[in-house]
Amino acid sequence: MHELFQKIIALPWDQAPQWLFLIPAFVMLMGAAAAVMLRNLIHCALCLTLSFIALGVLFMALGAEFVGFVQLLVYVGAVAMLILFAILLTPAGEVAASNNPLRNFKFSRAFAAAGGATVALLVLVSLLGAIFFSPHARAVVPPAQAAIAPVKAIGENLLNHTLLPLQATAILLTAALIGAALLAKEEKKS
Amino acid sequence: MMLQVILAISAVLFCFGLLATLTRSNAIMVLIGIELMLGAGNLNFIAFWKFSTHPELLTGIMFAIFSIALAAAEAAVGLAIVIQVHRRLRSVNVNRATQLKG
Amino acid sequence: MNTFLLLALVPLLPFLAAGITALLKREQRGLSATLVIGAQTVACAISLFLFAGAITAKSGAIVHNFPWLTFGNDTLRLGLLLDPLSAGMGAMVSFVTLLIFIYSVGYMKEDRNFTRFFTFLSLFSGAMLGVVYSNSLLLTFICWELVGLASYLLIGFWFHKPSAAAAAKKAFITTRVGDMGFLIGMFWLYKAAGTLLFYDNGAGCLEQAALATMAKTMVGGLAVSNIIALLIFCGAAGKSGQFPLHVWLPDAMEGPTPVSALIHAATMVAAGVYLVARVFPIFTATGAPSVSLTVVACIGAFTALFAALIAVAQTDIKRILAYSTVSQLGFMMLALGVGSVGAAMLHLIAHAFFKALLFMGAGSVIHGVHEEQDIRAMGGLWNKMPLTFATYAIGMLALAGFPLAFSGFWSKDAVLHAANLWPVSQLPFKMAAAAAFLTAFYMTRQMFYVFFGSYRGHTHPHESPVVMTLPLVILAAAAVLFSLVATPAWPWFEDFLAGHNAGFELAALREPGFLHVALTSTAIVFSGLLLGWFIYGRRPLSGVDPIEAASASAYNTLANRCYIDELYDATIIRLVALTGEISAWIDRTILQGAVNATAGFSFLISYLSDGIDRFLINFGFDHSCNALREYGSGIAGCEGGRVQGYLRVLGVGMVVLLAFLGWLLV
Amino acid sequence: MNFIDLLKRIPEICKTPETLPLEGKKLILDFVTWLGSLVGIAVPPWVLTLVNILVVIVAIIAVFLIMFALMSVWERKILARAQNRYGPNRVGPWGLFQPVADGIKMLTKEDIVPRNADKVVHFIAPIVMLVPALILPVLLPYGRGMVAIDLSVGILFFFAVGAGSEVAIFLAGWSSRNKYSILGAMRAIAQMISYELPLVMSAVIVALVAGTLSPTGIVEAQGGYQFGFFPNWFVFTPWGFVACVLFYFSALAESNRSPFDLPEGESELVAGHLTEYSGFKYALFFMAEYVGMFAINGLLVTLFLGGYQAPLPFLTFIPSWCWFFIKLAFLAFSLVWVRATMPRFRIDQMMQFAWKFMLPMSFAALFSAAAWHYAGRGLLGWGISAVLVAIPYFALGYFCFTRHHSADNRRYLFSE
Repeated sequence: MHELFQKIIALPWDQAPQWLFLIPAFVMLMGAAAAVMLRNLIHCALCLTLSFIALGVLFMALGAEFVGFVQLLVYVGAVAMLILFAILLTPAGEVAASNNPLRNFKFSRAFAAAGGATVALLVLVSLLGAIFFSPHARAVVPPAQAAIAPVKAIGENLLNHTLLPLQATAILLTAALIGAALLAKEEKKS
Repeated sequence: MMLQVILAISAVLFCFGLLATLTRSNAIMVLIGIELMLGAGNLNFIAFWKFSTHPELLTGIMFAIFSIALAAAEAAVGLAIVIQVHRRLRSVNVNRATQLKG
Repeated sequence: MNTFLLLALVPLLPFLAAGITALLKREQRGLSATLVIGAQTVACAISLFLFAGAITAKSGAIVHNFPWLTFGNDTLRLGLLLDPLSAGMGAMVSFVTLLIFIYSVGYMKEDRNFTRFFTFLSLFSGAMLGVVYSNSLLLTFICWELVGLASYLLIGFWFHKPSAAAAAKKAFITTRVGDMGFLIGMFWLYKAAGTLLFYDNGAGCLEQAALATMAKTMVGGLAVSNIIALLIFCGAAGKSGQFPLHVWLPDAMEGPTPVSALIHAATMVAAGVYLVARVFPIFTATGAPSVSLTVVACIGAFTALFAALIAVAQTDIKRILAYSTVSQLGFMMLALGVGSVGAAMLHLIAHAFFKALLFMGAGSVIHGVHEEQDIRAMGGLWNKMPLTFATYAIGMLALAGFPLAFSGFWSKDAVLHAANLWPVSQLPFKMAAAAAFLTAFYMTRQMFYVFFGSYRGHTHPHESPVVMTLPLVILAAAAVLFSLVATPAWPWFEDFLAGHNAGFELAALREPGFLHVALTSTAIVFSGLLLGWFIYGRRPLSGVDPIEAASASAYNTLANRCYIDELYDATIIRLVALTGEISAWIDRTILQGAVNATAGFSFLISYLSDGIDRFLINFGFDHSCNALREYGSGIAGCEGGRVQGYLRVLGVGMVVLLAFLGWLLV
Repeated sequence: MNFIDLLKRIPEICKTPETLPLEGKKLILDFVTWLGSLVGIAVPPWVLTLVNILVVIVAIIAVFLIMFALMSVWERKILARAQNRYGPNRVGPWGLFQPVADGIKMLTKEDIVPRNADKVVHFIAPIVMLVPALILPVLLPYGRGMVAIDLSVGILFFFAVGAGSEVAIFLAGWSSRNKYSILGAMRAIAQMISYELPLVMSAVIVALVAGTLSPTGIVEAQGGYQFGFFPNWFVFTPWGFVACVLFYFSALAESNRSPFDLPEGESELVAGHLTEYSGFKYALFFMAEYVGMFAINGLLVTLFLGGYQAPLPFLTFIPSWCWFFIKLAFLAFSLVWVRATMPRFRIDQMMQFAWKFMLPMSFAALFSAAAWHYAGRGLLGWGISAVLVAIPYFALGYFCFTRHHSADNRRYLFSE
């Protein structure tokens, strides 16, 4: 008993925090998988939210606190809410039968799904191959930096090096706001 | 090793997004897939930033911040379009919105 | 501030105002009037400032030239000029223009297109000031044509009246005939002198070197300078309504009255006189009584007499004034022709004041009797429109040349005096004296018809608003006060133009040459007035004119303007029409035949090539097209409008690319 | 080290109340070390870190739960006073044990889940609601050096985590399969999103002026006294006052307090998203709302009211953490006061107020703060800043809230 205790304590615990990011990563992947697989749209969106939260935590675990909080604020606070609202606003009404009988054939839909899944799987395999087996994968990676991004540095960077993109983003966001409002507005029946 | 693990996680997340985009016929699900893929992209930015030789330049961070802002705009406009499509076609099935085909 | 900027500002401000007003909406009347009048006020202030500067300046002319167009090695330069002539003219033009703008606010109040009117007015003002301050014949010509355009637009302002539209066209085309001569003269001048700048440090076309060259070169027995001068005079005659080209001016009275006052009495028509005065050195390049000057003098004298005769028998209040204008312009041309620029400009300025006054008075009368223009339907207005009457009377006396107190007397005497001294012939002097007599006569006639006797119309005349009468009063004062600087005793204005200070010399009045002329002209004026009173003033006027009663044929000839228009119809216009007929016939038979033959030939060739096309090329082409279409429709099946399908292909492509990359690297 | 030494330290610690919580934490850590020596091992540092974290968490949760309990009875007492009655006074002295009785009642109630409800989501919703609410207090600086996590992005953290409660409300409303629930949830989310903008904007102003996103830094920026007695709190600048008022209103709306309690407006929606909840789950929601309310008001104290700084120099003998809680208690009282006096908004009025008044005003305050900063933060800046917020205030008031049509258009149906 005592030995076991000693052994557990002797484990390289100081290395452990480095790998703690696997926890949010796991949650994120589970959430994403559920978001993709579930039938109920609301459940999908909720799992997506979970995945986003985990992604934000993952960012923080990797040292990018600011990005993590921005991720939480934007995705959980706004995008997830938007998706939920959109789901509620677009009830899946009775799908009118298409003229083409083949289109409604279950088999063709299943076939399409299988095709998509195959493609996704192929992409995954090739990506993983590229990550682990390409010559570049054997290249020397610089050690993980104690990467801390102070908020002040980010702010200064935003207003110095990336001022133009910042302005462009501001305009884009304004345009998106107006555009979304216009698009979603009920058209007046003339 | 750690960088590759993060990249692998990101790749898996990307493929989940791709899967949703490819197989689900609901436009909102397609958008969800796109959001997941964007998240995977952001994860890559952060990972490469963490393992870069000059993290103090904050390039990855900046990319991720702008990417998030753009994703928010994209989501807003995309969902507005979905709502408008639903209003026109009484359906959010992406396979029905084919009026623009040649 | 430098002079160039000031000089440039004077024409540019009205142009700018015109540009802005052109963009305003029809309802923004107040704004447009404010803008235009404001710009004009500033321009007037600047031009008066420049005038004052020119008075005090010792050096003669200030010249600013700048490059305008560069082609090859040649640079075409334009310029602005400030000398006594342009300063005086500019001050008068901008001042009278400003008064007429103010007057227009009242006169055009009811008009729907008020804003457009002010746009045109401002355009005109800018162009006119451009003519005045220009130091280049080219710039003068550009502004000259702009003035013509503004005149066209303003005469045809009420284009819904067919007569106004026709008058506008007539004015435009008639002046174009003169401008053709001007244009040719300008080209010739450029060829002969190598420049169109008036003054350019000795290299200008009005300076010694160029003039000497032009005087020496002979073409067909005439010096080039004289030919060029005559060609330019064509333009001036067109603009100033000299005899063969005078027909447009009376018709131009179809425009609104402020336009008549501004363009066709005070400023634009004087531009011709100003132009001749400006290029006077070309006229005198071969010595003082040159051929060109003789022509100018003869035409001027004839026009003065001829137009005065016609004016006697007119019944439209504005037409009388129009013919009177033509006649007075003749006086000015005469003065120029006999070599006295000073007298011409003196009469020009004096005439501008009192003729603008008369026109605006006529406008006030027309306004007061509700758009009636026939003097036979007026009468007895003196107590109904007292202010208009008083100012009109001043203008009338000034025009008639009533002695001593009125500027017209002094300026006309200056002209007569100059004509009397002309060594070539006494005939122009006599014609001018007769014209002066007639002037007094027809003005008296008009006065009696309009203001005395009993009212013969059917409406209720009323006095005009202050905004209209105020300019009248100012102009009346100007018409009187101008005489102060115009007397031979203190010939300030003429000496200012000549470039030296005048001394006050009362003895000049007693000089025999002048005294003789002055007494003669006084006698003439009084006899004219008396005759007018004798015929029109003694008895109440009836429907028939007393002259008509006396000699119907003579009266009708005059009333129909000596059938000049009919003459033109019968000769020039018919000739043009005939030429047109002939060319049409040539077109139809000869040219069309040739065209038809060509067409038939090409038709034949195309028929042949069509056969080749159809049976040789198309067969193969059609086949390949059909095949393409079939395959195309097959491929189009992939294009199902399904995003996911596209994306799937994209994914496969990415996999293939990655695989290829891996194969490359491993 | 032995146990007796540890015990002896307790009275020493109590002598200096200013550092009492910090020293107490050290004592507990030493106690753990002592426990390790008792077993015979040297306690590794990570264990101590873990214990440290746990201690802080437990302390914060305990404090906030106690505050919640006290608040629930205090609110009822004040409301009763406002309505001229006694309020709870049966359980314990002055009814102080009322929360215990309430807790027992809640816990013993039957937990009802509607048959059609999405059971998993229905179950998760109160937890999702409570977790962010309990996370929020960790970033508040309670006293000098007393902050659980001194985050450099603390303000951002607050809003990021706070966004979670919207999700929870949606979960609760949607999973209940009840139209009142879903309507209430939609209303609540719309309201929270709308008021989040002025909320964030007014916090951004403070961050801008303080030059940091860290709550501790912001509190430190408000330290010191002008003229020796006037506190440098941001609420005493014109822009700060405006931002503070905006923040206060937004905080009311964010925590769904009266007069912004439309989502739970019982006359319209029964109880909004809480309609189908009962028993312990309801208690969790209730608790989460109160804790969230404390947290957001704590943030208000931090941002505008100088955090733990004493209002006057001679009052510094009171420990800094006491000042924080005094200010928080004052704010809590004002919340109840507002609830007792203000009627509920109508939904369109509420949205108009957010978008047409609060948001422009927050922008105006932003400009005003910038002007204040660049004018040297002195009296001149104060004046310019005051003008810059006064003009938009009156302009907005005139254009948004003045009735421009004549009185004739109004119809009095029943109130005549």
